[in-house]
Amino acid sequence: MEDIWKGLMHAGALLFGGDPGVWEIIGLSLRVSGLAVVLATAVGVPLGYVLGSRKFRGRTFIQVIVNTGMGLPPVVAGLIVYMFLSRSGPIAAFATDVLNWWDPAAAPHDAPRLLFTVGAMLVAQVIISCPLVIGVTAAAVGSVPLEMRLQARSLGATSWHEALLTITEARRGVMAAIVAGFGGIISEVGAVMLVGGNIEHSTRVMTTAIVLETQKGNFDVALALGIILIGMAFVINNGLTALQQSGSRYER
Amino acid sequence: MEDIWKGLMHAGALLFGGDPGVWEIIGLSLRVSGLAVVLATAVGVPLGYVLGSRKFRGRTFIQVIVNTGMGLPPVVAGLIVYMFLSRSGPIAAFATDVLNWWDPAAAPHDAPRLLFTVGAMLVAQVIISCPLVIGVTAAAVGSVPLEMRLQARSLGATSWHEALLTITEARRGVMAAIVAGFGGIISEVGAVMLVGGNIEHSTRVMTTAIVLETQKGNFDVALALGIILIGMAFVINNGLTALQQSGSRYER
Amino acid sequence: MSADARAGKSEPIIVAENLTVRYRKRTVLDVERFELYEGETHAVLGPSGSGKSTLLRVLGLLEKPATGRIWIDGAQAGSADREARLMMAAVFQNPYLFKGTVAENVAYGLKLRGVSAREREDRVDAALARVGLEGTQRHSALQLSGGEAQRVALARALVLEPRILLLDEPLSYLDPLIKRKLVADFSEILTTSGVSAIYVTHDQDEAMVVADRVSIMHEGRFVRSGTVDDVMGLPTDPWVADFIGMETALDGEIVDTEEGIARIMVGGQIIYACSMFCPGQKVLVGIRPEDVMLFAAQSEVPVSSARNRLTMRVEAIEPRGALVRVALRRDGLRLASSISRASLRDLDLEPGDDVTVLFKATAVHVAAAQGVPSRL
Amino acid sequence: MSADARAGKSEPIIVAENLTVRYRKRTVLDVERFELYEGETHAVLGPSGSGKSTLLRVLGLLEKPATGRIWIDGAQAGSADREARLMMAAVFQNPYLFKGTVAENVAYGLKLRGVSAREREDRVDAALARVGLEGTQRHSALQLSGGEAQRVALARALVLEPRILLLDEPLSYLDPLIKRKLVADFSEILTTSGVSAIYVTHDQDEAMVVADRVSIMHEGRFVRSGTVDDVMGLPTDPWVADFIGMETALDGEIVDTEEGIARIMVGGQIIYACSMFCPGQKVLVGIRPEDVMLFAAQSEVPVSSARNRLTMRVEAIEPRGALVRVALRRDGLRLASSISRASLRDLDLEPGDDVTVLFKATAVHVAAAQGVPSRL
Repeated sequence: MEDIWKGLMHAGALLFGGDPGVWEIIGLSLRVSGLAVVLATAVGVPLGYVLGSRKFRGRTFIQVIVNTGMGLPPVVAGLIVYMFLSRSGPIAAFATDVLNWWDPAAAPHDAPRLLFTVGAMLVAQVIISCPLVIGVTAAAVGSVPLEMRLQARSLGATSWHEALLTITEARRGVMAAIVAGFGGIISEVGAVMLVGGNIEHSTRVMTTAIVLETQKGNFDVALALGIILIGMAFVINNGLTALQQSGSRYER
Repeated sequence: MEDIWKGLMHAGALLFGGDPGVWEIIGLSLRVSGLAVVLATAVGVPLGYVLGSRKFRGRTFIQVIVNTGMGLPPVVAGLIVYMFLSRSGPIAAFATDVLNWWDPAAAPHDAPRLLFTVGAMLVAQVIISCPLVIGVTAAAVGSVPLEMRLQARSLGATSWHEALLTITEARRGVMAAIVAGFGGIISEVGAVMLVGGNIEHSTRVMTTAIVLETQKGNFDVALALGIILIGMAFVINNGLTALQQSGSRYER
Repeated sequence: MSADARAGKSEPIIVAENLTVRYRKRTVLDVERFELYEGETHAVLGPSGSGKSTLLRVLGLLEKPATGRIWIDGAQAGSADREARLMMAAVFQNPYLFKGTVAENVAYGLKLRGVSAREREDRVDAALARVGLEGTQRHSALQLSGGEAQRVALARALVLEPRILLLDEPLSYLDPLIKRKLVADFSEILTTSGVSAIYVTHDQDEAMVVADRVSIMHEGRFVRSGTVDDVMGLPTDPWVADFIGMETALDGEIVDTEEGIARIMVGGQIIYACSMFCPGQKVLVGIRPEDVMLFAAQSEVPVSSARNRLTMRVEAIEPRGALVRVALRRDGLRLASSISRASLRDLDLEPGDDVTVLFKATAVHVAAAQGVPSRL
Repeated sequence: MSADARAGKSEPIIVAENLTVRYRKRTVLDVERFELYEGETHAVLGPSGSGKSTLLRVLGLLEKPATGRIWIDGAQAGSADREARLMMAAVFQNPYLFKGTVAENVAYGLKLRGVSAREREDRVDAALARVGLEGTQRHSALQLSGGEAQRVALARALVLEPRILLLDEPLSYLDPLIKRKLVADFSEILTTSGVSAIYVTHDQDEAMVVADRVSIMHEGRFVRSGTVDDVMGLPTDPWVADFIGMETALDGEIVDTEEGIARIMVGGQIIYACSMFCPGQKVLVGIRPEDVMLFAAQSEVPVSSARNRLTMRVEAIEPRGALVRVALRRDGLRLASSISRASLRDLDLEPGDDVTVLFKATAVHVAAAQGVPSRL
């Protein structure tokens, strides 16, 4: 019990003392996951709108894919990205071909290192969060009554105006989608460990650092990062609930 | 690309050839997560019913805790369980005290090994899935109209009958809660890696095996396990959607 | 049997006093006194948000009031008093049928009461027959039409042979056609079963068909309470008058009485009414629009049993579905008349025209000005 | 101006033919022909699920029909025809106000049409004044009461000065008190604005107040269509009769005619009606219950302008709110009368009693038996 208390005290000291090592990890986590969720939003919200508001051939099929993607174990996403980005994978092979053609003098080039980079983590996180953003946006857009959209159309709205209005009316759900996408990747460990490699000062993020430091017995660093993660879980999930409750104007 | 194809072929061979190593891992995963979700259901459904149907002092507070728990990064849950179960942690210390008192002849006893056991993984998974089961059950129970419960009460139902009826009426949501709890732990990697330790034939589950085999370059085993996990994600998440859609009888 | 006669004979089965309910510091219910007499149907009528459903839940011991006491069958009942609750059964706006067959739904309360399977079956059959749904026992309850579902909900309550039936807008979700049929059926079932019932509704037509007594609620309070004829014939304040679509009851004074017919001075005019009040008595007077007939001003109006014949000025004409409401005035006397569209065409009335107004002495509602029952 | 006169003068602004809509292989709409005349309000009346909202959406180019063609203002319109859609504006059951202020809501369509901010403001002010909501511009649209919200929805449509207004049960979510006021307001606004309107409702009272023409829908089809007087006075089949609460129109034959008054043989009885048909013409005859007066059988019935005087037998008595519906029969002649509760008490009627029945010749609806407009 004493160890735990000591760990907590140290964790507080690291956080509030502004320990550069800990804050570097936190900063990297936020940057990578933040950028990933921005990309996922740019792709996912329009797709989610279409999926939630339009009937088209193949809609059920896409819904099934999105559903599967929402539940896709992140470690499997990591595995897939790993295989594609590894030195013997198709992307590296293609890049090598391009390099050999571009600069034949230095050929044969080594395959470029794609794995164990921030870029690789970004790719994995976009793949993980995109289905979440699409799926939750589609549900939110689908909960805007058809008649609300017919109302806009009957007042002269084009498809574009209609989409804008629908997303505005479903804004709480769309925000929830983005938050859920972020929540899904910031706390994820398997994929970033595989494709990021947990390299200090380079690809070490909060979750992988927690695993490493715990295994090393450095509970203070692990706890400091854990506290930040719990704080985020607190804000994200209670924020989601508040969004959903205040957003229930279409319920009777 | 060839590597990936080769990996997929091998993965199929491992699965359908009934490779004992792979199937041992799958079996352990299902046993641990299955038992964890049974325990989480036993605790979570009654608590979720109370939280979703009763107004009481402190309800909001408990709701906030459950919400935070639903978003709790599993790796943090793993860290907490790790600290409590480590040889220098409070449980081990207490167990040592008990052993020393019980069998003074052999004292001082070594602290028992609690970490890196199936039991430790079970504890972590119950902690992770319980808030999910509580939270989703509470939401499902809360969506049963109050008047439905008043109707039962006015026909002579006691609190017990009322609970039974409400859970029956919210059965789809309650099933979704249990499925979500299972989905949350079967694909989780950080916590089981920390407290289970990924020991072959003992605590190696699908997700930790995927990480290890990928890092070792054994894509075939990783893919075989990944396919099983994706299949489960497919069944679980599309099942959840079907449950929710067919469960919308209270919507207008 | 009139409600008055019944009220005189029977005991109240529910008495409640000083009931209040607050939601977030807002008082949504504040009822000084409520009584339900044995065998009687008491309608609680009001617009949505007036607190009528809350009152029903409190009286049904389904919701705990902030203050107040309730006696059921003479014994004070707490809000968790299961024994008192077992005397009652409720039917809500939404039938809220449970998963399962029709028979399982109707048997639900019997099962809770430990009635044997054999008896359950007989009673379920009888209850379904009573609501006109023989042979539907094995149908899925969730696939019934709205009207059928509401009949099952009624059967589920009636099968318990409750002493008190609580009905919370049981017909308001239904289509007019089905509603019209069910309101007649409900009325007949309530009368023949002898159950005491509280019937909450926002529809005055429903209340008038179903109820012996009626209380009008507005913003959590009873603004008027009494027999259907008194309440619907004599609105004592402008809000109630507007709500039931009448002119506010007029102040009058009995001039003299002869053979049960009183001459009453109202707004400078004399009108005849059946009344036993003594000369000099201050009274309130109301006449329902459907009892006021109009004839062309110049026409030779036939001798008839309609004692009251006045020339009045048309103030406003407002269509109300198949009927037209004509607001009339002469000096301080204001009346409304409800006539058919064909009659309006024949009479060719415009606001400002004069018209001959006829109504019977028996159609005039009279009550002592002080003695108007503002409570039950 | 009567609907007939108007129909004769004006051109149809909407014509639709052979419209069908199917959901999952079930045909929910199958309308052979629909016309909306310029300046007229056409009510589409039917129970829920009869396909009336689907019809409105199809006519408003908001939903694509499986088959059928629609001409708007003479030009055929496809379901994505924005130009035609810009001539119309809709108000739905739920007002579906958008997030923002009242003014922003009302200005929504104007903004889409590129109207300048200055002009928008003026037109929004004028539209809000027209629906009686002056000064609410800055209020939050989501905090209005139900009646106010529906007024804003109407203003949001009217401000566009549409040539066609589509109204889908605009009042059915409202309390009776507010509904009664809004139905009169809507009726006045529809008349004075000169807009052509389709008004979908399940409430015949609303339809009778608001509409010039009415079509009754049942299971996706028009079962009756015509002027309000024709449709509501002459139900041609038992379903329609039941739906509007009348007896089915009776078959009769003109015996002779004198000064515009025809004697018609109906079910073995002679009745008088205003009619220009020639002797020998087979006709349908209907009389609305509110035009049928009852007097005690023994009483000396006064001479009056009511030409028709018959003794009939009471078959059934059914309370309908403030009124009571008495079903009457003599030989093949079946009528219903709607009388007040006070009258019923005075008459002391029971089923099986005889009663004297009076109705005016002007109250009798007559149409040629073959020529009943089953379509518009």
